[in-house]
Amino acid sequence: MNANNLNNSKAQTIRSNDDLLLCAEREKDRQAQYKQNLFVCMGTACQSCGSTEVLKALSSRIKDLGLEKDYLISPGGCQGNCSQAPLVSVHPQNVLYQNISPQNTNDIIGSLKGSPIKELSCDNQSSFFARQTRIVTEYRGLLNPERIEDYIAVGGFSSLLKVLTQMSPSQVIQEITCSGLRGRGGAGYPTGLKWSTVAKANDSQKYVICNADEGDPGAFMNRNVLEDYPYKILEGMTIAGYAVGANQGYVYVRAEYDVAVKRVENAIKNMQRLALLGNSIGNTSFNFNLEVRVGGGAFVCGEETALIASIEGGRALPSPRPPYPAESGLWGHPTLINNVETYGHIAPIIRNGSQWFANIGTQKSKGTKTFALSGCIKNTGLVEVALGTTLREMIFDIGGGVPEGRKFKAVQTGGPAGGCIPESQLDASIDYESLKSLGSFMGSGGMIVMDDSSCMVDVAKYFMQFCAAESCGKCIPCRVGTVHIYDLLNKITKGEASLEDLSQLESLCDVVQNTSLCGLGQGAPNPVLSTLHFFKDEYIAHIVDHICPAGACGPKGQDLRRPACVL
Amino acid sequence: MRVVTLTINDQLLSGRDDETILQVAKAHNIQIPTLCQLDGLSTWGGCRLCLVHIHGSDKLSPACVTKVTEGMVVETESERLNKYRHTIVEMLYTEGNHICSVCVSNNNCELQSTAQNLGIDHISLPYLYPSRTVDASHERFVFDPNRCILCTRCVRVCDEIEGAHTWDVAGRGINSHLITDLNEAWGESTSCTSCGKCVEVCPTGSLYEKGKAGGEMVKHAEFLTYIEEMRKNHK
Amino acid sequence: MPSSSPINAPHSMAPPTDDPRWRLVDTTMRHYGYAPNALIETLRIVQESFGYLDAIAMKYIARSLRMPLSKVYGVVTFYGLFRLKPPGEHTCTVCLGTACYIKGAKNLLDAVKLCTGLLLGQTSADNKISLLSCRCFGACGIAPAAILDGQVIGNLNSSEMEKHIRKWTVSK
Amino acid sequence: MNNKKTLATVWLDGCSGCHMSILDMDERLLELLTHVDLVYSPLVDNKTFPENVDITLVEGAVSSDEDLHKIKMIREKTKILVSLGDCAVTANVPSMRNPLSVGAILERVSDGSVIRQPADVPLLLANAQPVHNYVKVDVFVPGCPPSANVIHSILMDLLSNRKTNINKITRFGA
Repeated sequence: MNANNLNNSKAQTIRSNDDLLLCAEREKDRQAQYKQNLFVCMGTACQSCGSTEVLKALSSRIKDLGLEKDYLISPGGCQGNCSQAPLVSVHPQNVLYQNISPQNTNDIIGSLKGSPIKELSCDNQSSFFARQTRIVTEYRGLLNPERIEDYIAVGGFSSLLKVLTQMSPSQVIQEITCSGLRGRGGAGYPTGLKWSTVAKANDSQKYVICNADEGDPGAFMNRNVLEDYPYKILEGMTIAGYAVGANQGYVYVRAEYDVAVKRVENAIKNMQRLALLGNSIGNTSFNFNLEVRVGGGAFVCGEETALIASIEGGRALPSPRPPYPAESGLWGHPTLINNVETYGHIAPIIRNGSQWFANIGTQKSKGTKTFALSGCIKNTGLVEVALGTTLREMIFDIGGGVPEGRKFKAVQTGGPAGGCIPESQLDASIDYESLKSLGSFMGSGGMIVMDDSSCMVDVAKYFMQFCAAESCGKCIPCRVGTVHIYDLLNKITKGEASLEDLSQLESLCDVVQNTSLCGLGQGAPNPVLSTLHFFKDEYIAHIVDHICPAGACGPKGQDLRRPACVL
Repeated sequence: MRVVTLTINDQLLSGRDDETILQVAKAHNIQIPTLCQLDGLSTWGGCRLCLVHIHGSDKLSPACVTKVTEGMVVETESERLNKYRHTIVEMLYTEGNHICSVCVSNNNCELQSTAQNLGIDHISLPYLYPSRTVDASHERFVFDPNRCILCTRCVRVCDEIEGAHTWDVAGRGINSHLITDLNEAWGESTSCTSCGKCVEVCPTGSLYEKGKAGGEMVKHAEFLTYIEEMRKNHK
Repeated sequence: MPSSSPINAPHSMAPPTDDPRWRLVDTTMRHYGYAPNALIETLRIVQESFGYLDAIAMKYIARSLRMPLSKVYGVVTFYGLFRLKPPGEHTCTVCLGTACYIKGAKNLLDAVKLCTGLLLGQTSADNKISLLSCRCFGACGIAPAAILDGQVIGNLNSSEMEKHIRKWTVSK
Repeated sequence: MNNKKTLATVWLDGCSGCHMSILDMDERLLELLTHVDLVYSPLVDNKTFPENVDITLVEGAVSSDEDLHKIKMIREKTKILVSLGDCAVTANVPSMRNPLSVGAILERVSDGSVIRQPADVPLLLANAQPVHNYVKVDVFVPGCPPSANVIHSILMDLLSNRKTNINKITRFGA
């Protein structure tokens, strides 16, 4: 608002790499005019802790003091350490202030000329930050997600122009294949292979879809990434469109993510304005357009065939595969569906080369993955780590461990299709294969830490209730089986179940897992199976001794069958 | 289109590569249980009874949608499959209120005969006893949701053959239920042509003709293939 | 009269009332070329404008998009977003995501129940308060969280929740 | 010393149709009685259920506290427990009340004019349930009622330790 000067004057289109470099230089010049740039985090956690007021207070105070030419106050993206919200970062001073309220405004402004305020600053060299490797969340918190120029100034869209002018579609796919990138939605299907299947499909009409229907309870990575790096995702999608031969893309976002929807819509407009979307992008024959589709709140939409049904305007019912969307997807045309984060990796891979990417991570799981750390852990928030990091490093070094002298019990990964991993397995590395071998799942990246006050039967029941409520109802095992499994778990938590019920529970899990139509039903028994595997003693305690050892299903040590005290 | 050879239950068979395992099996008198599938209607793939083993795949495949390929080896029966089919049919019995003895389709019901063929003599899962209201507002037909297994044959026949799309499924998960128009009484429906096709294709006693008493409702689902054939010939 | 109601011209159909909000609905459908895939977006716009979806709105959309009534109803009842009844004057949406659950979202629901007697999904008889839940809105970092009249509030406990709700029950 | 096996039949919440079907065995009853002693049944005058019964046929669903008490006691005293007929096997017609609450049912039948729960009437359970939901059942014989032929063949098989393929001869609702 205060910087509508000549640098930002006429909107120009970007048709070549020179145009792009010019735009980047102008933006850098603009930012360099300021002595300090202040970014106020506008993530969900910070906003709910009052960052909007902080932004207002800082802006108006700067104005009152007539310092608009010296200091730029911008809304910024999420810094990651949400437990210290609201956060303000200052550059190039390189300070991160935590737990800021409008009362701190004067102090912060006063310190801009001198040295940072120790008491308010957060150690941005701590292992929470130092242990992370950032690709998708590069320039964390330092980009104004509303402005396309901010992204261009840090090299944005150079990958798009590079592929359009220097690479053939098959070279792009080759590069992605060589990088070893695998789908970040959870299942880990090789991205290059998916792209080449769609590219090979013989159809003049193809589509690219970004799955941003992040439905796992306890996962907010996609929300964050879309809110903060919309341009990076859209650049990835556009490159994908070029590689597979599509001219239309859809970003399917959950309705609950209203900020993400607005940011992506704004980003599409800005890209269109600069001719980075539309016809003849980069003066080539490549045409590509993007639209946002807002989901109606159904977890099953994470399943690609259901998501397609939803974009087509119907009930989001999955359909049996084959045919896969790559052959027959949206309106019967070949369709590429990738997760938000998968697209977030594309531009960096093109920019830095597949070898650079393949050097990060493990043998089979390359690159980085974002995780949402939450639950009973000190540093809740969003982190990005190289695959192969161990769970222990994640929870104790980055997450800071379990607070208040409580004891770590389990970490839940993979959402409703995932599992609970106990202390004894914490040295396992975070990658697709190792999590699967532990009966869990990479999933989209939710990581919920539980301490000894959580009951594992209760947790399993929670997930089963979720799956039963989110089952689309099309296939019988998922529609009815999840209800029976929930009822059995409920019976166990009330201390009323028998050992026969336990074997019926196991048998039902087998049926639902192996006969359900889609991933929702097939994965639904996982939380039960993994807790049965690692925490069977808790099930036995509920059934044989009729007590809940954690004290979550009823007062600790008390017979669960005893009716609650009626006053 | 090509002719392929494959093995089903140790029998060497041939079929066209645009046919499904179910079609080839049926043509060779190999029974695979189904409830949602019906010749002449689009494939639904929701009942999961026709799951079969295909050698070389860890996952079970629905015979109704899986196309045959050259050299494919299929097993349609095993202890494991039987357990799964058994449990799925039990699930259907617990989901609704199926009282065979007083049902109009007693003795003419596909759910009942499937259970019998699978050797089900009791239901070990707990019944859910939902509370559902019968819609007898239509002048000729009755819809009893207690007996509905959500195979969606009625929805598909109404949409695909009659072209009225009076029926659809509302809600989701265990709360899924059939509706006519905007969940209005069937008798008030503005789109229903009273053609009765939904009644004919219903595998249970959920849709039936008024005035039929216990065991009197006999369905004729096979008429569909005839209609389909006639339409093709007209084209 | 007969000339003005051509059966094949649903696009020129007049909105149910002259309420200006229908114009926005029409614009949305036009933007999609009255194609069937406009359904969910159109329903969303109606709900945003009117607060809920009634039979009149559903019929109007169905006719405009040339779509079966039962299909519209099926879609409306499939997605958690859509409401068939008007919401209360105030809404409290408790997040039931995993992080919130682990951190005691159940207690928040109990707190609302204690002050209002409302169970999940209910609206009070005076139409003042609706108690809703949602599956994770991504505020796991500040769990347990709730959305009170559109504002996300994190790190809640029962007594704070009670305070918020009491504000609604006493204020006129 | 009598080495005949002992047979009992009980009637819980059912219409007695299954017992009628037993009687429909007609002259085969006489033959049956050369193999078994009928030690307890609504058809014979014995007020207490004896110990160590070889085979007990149960008709009817478990609907009241009295039914529940009875079936638990019978299970303890029986070697082979047979759920006879759909009411015992599936709860059948008695279960049609289950979607309603007990209160609503009593209100309706008493029309508000008599005491809702007279002291000498057994207390209704929340649901009418199949026998196997409460006790272990060894043999299930669906049918409403199973025909005399079916009952006869099951009994003869049980007496000679043959396994019956039940689904070949009967089914739900038969």
